[in-house]
Amino acid sequence: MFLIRCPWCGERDIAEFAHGGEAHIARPEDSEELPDSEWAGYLFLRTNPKGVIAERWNHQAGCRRWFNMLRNTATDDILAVYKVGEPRPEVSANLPATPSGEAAIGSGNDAAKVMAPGERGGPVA
Amino acid sequence: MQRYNVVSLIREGLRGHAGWQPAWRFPEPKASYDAVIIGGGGHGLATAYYLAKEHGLRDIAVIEKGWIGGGNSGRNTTVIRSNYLNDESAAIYQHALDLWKTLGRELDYNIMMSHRGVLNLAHDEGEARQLKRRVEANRLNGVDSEWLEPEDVKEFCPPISISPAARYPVIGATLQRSGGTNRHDAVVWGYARAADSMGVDIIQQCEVTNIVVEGGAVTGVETTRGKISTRRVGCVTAGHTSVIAAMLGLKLPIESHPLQALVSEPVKPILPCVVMSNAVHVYVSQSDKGELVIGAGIDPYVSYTQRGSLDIIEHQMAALVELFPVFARLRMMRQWGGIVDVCPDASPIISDTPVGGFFINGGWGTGGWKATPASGHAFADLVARGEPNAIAAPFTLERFTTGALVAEHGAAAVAH
Amino acid sequence: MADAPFRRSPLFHRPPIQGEAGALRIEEQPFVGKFILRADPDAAVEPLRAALGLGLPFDPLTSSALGDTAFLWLGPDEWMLVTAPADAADRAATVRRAVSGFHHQLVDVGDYYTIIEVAGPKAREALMKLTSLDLHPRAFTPGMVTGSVFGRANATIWLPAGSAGEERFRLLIRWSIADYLWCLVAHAGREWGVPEQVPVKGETLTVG
Amino acid sequence: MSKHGYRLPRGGLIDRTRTLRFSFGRQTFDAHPGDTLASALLANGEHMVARSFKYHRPRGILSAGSEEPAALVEIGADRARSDPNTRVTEQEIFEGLKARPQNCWPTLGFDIGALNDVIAPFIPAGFYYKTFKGWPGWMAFEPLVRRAAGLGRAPALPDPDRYEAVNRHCDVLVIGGGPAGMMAALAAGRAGARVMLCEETAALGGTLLSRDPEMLSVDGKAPAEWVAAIRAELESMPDVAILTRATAFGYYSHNFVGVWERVSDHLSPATVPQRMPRQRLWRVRAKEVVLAAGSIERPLVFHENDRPGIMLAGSVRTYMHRYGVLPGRRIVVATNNDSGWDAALDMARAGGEVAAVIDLRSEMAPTHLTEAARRGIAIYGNATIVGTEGRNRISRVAVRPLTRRGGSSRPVEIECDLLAVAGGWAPNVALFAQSRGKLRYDEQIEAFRPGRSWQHERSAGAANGFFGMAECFAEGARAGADAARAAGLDPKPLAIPTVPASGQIGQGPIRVIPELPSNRPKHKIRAFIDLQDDVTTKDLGLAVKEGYRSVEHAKRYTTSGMGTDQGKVANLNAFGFLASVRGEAIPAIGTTTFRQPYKPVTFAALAGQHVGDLFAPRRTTAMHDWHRAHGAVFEPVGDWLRARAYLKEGESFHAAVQREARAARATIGVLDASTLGKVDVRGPDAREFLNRVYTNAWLKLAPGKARYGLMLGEDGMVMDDGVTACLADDHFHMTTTTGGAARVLGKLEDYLQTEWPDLKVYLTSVTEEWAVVSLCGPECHKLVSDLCDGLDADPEKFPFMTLRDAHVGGVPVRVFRISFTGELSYEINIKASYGLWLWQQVMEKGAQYGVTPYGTEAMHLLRAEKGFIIVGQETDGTVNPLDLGLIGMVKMKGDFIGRRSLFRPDSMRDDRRELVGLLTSDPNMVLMEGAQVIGGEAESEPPVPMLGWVASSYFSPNLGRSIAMALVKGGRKRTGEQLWVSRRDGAPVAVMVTATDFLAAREKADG
Repeated sequence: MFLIRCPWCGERDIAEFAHGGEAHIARPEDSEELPDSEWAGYLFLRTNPKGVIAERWNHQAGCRRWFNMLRNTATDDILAVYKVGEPRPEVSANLPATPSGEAAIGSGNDAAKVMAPGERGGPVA
Repeated sequence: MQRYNVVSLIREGLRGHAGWQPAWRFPEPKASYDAVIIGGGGHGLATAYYLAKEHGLRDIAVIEKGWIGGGNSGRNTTVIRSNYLNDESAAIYQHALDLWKTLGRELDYNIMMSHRGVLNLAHDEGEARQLKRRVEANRLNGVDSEWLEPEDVKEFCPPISISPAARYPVIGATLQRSGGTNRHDAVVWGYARAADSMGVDIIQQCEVTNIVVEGGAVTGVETTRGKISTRRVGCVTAGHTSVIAAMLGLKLPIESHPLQALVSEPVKPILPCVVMSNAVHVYVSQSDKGELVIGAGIDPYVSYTQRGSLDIIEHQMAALVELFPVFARLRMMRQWGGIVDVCPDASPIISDTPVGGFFINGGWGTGGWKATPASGHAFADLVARGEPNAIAAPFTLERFTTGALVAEHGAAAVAH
Repeated sequence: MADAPFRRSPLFHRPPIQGEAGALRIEEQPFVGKFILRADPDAAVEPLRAALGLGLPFDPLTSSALGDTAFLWLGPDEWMLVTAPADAADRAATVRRAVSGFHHQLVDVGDYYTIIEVAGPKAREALMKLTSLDLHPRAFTPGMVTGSVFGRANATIWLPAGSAGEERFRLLIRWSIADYLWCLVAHAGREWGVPEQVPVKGETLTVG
Repeated sequence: MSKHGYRLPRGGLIDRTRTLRFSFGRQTFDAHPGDTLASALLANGEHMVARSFKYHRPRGILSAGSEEPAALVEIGADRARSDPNTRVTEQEIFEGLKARPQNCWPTLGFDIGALNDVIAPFIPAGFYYKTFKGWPGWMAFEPLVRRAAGLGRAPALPDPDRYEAVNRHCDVLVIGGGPAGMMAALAAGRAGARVMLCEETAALGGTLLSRDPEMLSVDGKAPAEWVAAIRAELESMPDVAILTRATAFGYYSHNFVGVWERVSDHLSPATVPQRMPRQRLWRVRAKEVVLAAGSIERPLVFHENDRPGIMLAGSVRTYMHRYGVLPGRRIVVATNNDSGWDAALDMARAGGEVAAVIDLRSEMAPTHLTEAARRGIAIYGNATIVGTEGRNRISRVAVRPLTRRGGSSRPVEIECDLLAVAGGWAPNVALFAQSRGKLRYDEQIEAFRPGRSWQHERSAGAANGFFGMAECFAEGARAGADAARAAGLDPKPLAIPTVPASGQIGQGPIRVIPELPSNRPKHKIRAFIDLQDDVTTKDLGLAVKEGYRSVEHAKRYTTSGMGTDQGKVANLNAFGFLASVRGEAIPAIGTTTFRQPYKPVTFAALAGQHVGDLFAPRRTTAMHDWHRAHGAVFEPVGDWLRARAYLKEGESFHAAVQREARAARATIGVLDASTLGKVDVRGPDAREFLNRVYTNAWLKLAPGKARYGLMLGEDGMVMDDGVTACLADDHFHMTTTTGGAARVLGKLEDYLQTEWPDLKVYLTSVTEEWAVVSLCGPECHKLVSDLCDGLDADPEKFPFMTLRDAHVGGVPVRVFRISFTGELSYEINIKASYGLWLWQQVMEKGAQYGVTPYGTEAMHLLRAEKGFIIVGQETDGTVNPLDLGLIGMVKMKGDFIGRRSLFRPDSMRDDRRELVGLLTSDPNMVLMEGAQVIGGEAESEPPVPMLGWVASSYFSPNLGRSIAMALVKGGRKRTGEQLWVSRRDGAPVAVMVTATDFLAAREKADG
């Protein structure tokens, strides 16, 4: 149950928001000249990363504004929220050790549930 | 392969079950294989099985990063049906249904295929119109499918409420009698055992970290257990399809969403069939153990955490209680999530790629389980011959460029 | 006689109800004047202050009020003007004059929304059964306004400032689902003795 | 003692002054307020209460809480209020409680299903995967298997009870009301934090209530007194909420926790106050969480360890001190740690005859040894249990040394009616694991404990692996203060309650043996791991042997830990045994996933108040009451209810639709069109904006004029349509479909905010501000003129596709002359609150013209006569404007949403499905909507090639024949061709392909 910070209204339950897919996919200006493959890219191709994704959300039940959010899809950790038009912030995230692997912690992976002998304890900084 | 039957059970029973063989080996990865299948789920193991059985390819490795069947295969609600709208879909899902019918015997492993019937409910005129259109198309495609009036729905599925006073009254339903459910683990294990017995190496706890490409073609894969050379790689990693493709710099028309499911405590038989409703977003069946197995819609965002939101479950339960008031006091015993790779047209991708020798079988979204045998069958054919057969052809990546999508949102709107 | 125009509010059929000892009181406030104003705040604030003696609330979730007239912040360039039923036309005209000089939008939504007033010592607790908003007195203070989800419906909740004595929450809800929300609030009040309210139903949905 | 059965003469927190009656099966028993069903049954000497899932073996009460794996019964007096699989250890007693055994036939004592136990050797783990494949096939066996499976029975009637969900935010959520949890709540509460304290049972206190008040004091008080005092202080804090009978069942992302409160399950349904719900779902969003859910005791794994009368030692203490019940008279205690000794001595003090203490360890605490010796308790150190006896209740235990010195030593047999086992305590880490924290295996306690936190939580007390009472107090205080600080408050240090030295003791050193040795051959040992699903060590061994080595595979293959208890007491033993057979360490093989919910939660509680009448809103218009009062049949359109037809007395739906459709072209028809989406579009760039969102051109539309517009998705497929009118140069009134209104506005706002922020345009929905009365028919301009003060609606003066402002009875209205039927038609918009009045005016003033209200069905029919499309009926997301023959609607110059997609190869195919008309040769034959169009008069063998499908089909009263529209491959080129429409029941129907405007065709024909 995400707790999302609307840039205007503050932290709200996910129930108030509508998801708008991957962010920073600009609608091609000169679609006329665009090859079919590139238009298909705009329509359909997505990075769908396991890691940090920039995504669009709309505070549908609140101020009805669209905004962008950085989230780690390997952990669902929300890393940043920023307004449309603002540049994508630099963030550091708890990323998977291997491309298809799981984040060291906070993932849904079944293998990552137990600390390896000698693994550092204590809460995540 | 050691035979499984009553006789062997009794024999082993008398000797303390000392004589059972391992269902599969735990081989070390070899330096090279004719073909490498990434992903030890139902689709991946089926692919390896048919490669070995029908294309004589025995030098195959199935690489699984965890334990076989631990992804969507072990998390889905095992609804089997083929009543899809488009000819292309009907072809592949019906092919699967035909294979399911005899798979248990073929694999010598009881997959508990139960043709108990699948109801798709209509709650308003628009839905009824769409479902009737599907029934008609199904009939002409040789897919068993019929339209039931509310009273017939009630007769086929007694616990359901057909009260006209309901917020979403049941005004009819389609029924596919040959549809039903089966046992997901058994399918995975059955395919694994059969493939292993034909020489396929099933390598668990081994994760692909990179795919080696030379001159535009695959030459091998790097794994957490060393490099493996091969000229053919089949990617069958469901939710992680985009992640593997990204190793090759490929972007796909896929987004990976959480899909949740849950089971109730086991109760004596009460639900004789599978019931699905798009309008209220819930689908339910009862397992052989007695648990009600319930699914709903996907969460709207991309996530690989195999977790979803509770509010999806709350809506799902409200919908279930609305349809089945007598289930209200039963209890949710266990909930979980999977990662479903969804395509824009709610149809799968079975395709070659710009990279020579690299093939993708994914994008099954919420409906992959029912297709498992046909998916493996068609994909094995693609991996073996390098080009799609008639069943796979409509599902290549090309369709997203030409626009020839196979739109199945109506038939696949609710997870199943 | 039938010829004379008559108005009906969406909750015409719902007389006020309350729980025991007024623990929770629910009542419709029909025909309150409501207008959506869209404009660039920087351009609009001064002309409006001059015209109405009432500033536009800049900060999210806030409202500004003068007597029965108030501006509710709905978004960075969106407000709701709320007025007493009788003043609606005048106030709207005043605002329209004030902002006529620049790009704006002023839309009458007086009948689009009605107001369900929820008051009484249990009001916050009851409303928390409908919304995931934090309505604790520390978190939701007089003067605050925001949109949220209430049950399965979107609505705007507003706690007018300085409503002397007890707090009267106002739910701005669309005409077509006002009856649903009314019954949902009533359900939340059941434990304090609010009578059960059943949504209007019984329509024939199936044709024999 | 016999007089009270097994009730102790004193002690316990029950109210001995009152006696309640309850029944179990056919028998009726006495109990006291404060009893659980379990303590009451035990007090009456009833150990065996259930049968296991697979072998139907007798099952007794193992534990005293929610971890109970086996003691499940069905409760409830009637067929609506019955609850299967209820744990007797949690159900509180009330007057008249009715409980029944389940999963047994004919009786609990004599159960046919127990035959499974006889053939147990032949039905090991996963046997069903190995058989039932061949003739006659699974479908033949499945019904038998299903009947044997399942536990209780679902209710037969709908649930009469009420439920609700409640949202809460707090600074600190404390889960668990034991010593640690209470201290945590106190620390946070005194710091002024908003605190929620959730306790699963009926009372705060936790382990404190399971201790002998004579032995344990807290700050010099009896534990119960101390608990009462702290509770009183907590209750005095305005921002502290205490929930009892409330289980935190799910820890979700971003510190969202689901709490399930049983508000009235402990009361007789007859006495539950009407106003109270049965259960509540608390949806808690906590800044910080303290996990203090205590620990769970594990059983020992030995041959025949599953008989009724074998209980967890810690639970026996709970029954003694919380409920005043000692569930045995002659007792043997088997332990692998110190806590078993404390239990044994407890029982002895309470008057139980403790025959022996069996300890797996050879090193035992001297204090225990001396005290036991003083009490004449036989002591077996470094010993094991090799077997037990007793059919429906344990009667004898066989003991021998663990390590045999010189040859076999004959086991010693000890008579007993209660065997208390103490296998060591495991921190209750379920919620910590759900929060996605990482577990750490601690060899000291041979169990998992919280390792690395992920969300904003911390564990305290036994849940954190600290079992001593003093430790728990200190841990709780620490965690509470820590949480309050993290939530931004400034907690002060708390005085830690003092307890006597005896209270300090935890479990001491522990010796875990995955499977205790027996005198029988290994494969003959039946040592149970999962008491509910009958999983033995043998089953787990078989799983590993057959290759199901991963814990997940082994779990699924044997179903260990997959019962209603989800393996709370079983899992750790299962992991330990798996690790031992795999020759690995437990942390190396890992654990299965701790899934939500911590324990089963009713569907109804999760559904909350959003069921029945409150399931979902139904949107209705201002004229709704009139429609209802005049025989309207409604149809749901999205959330709206729209009048579909108005049935007169004794009139059929079909007849009504025909009558309405006829009237709309003969005299005057009136339709409630209020539900159409309406958007106020304003700004200097409004025209440009419309030009980008519609397929057609908008730059030149003059004020006062209206135009039909088509909207696409970027994929080029038709998404919505509607008429948009120009009110002023920079001001437009847009309409959308009823179902598409929200989607369209959302999409347009999206484009404005994210793609075209440069455009100066504001959008505001006005859908429900306006009630819309749509008049249709050759005469209708007269009625419009009559209604509107000073408006001459004469078609000559009020041209098509224009609008006028006017008044009706002094009320301002906006009149559009537009048509969705091809007939002369006007739409009057009035403020919604006047809608009903206007409608009544129309009916009164229209009477002289024979005005007839018509519903959506007639509207659909009328537009079909004219060949107009309905988005969602003629379109299905795969249809573009060219397919609909609306090329005229597509501007050649300038971009618009979806334009590029119209030039993709597939959009340019010449065999795309195109919208055409279909006429059957038999004018009375009405095609079925959704029927498929084929190329021949006979259906070949499947698959039959399909050319398209029938989208709309009606009998048109105005044309006196049936009409249909269909999407057909290369359809327009086929105009004039004959095709066939297939039918389930009968030969394909011959149809003629025509244009879609049937009215125009008729007029042409008529010349």
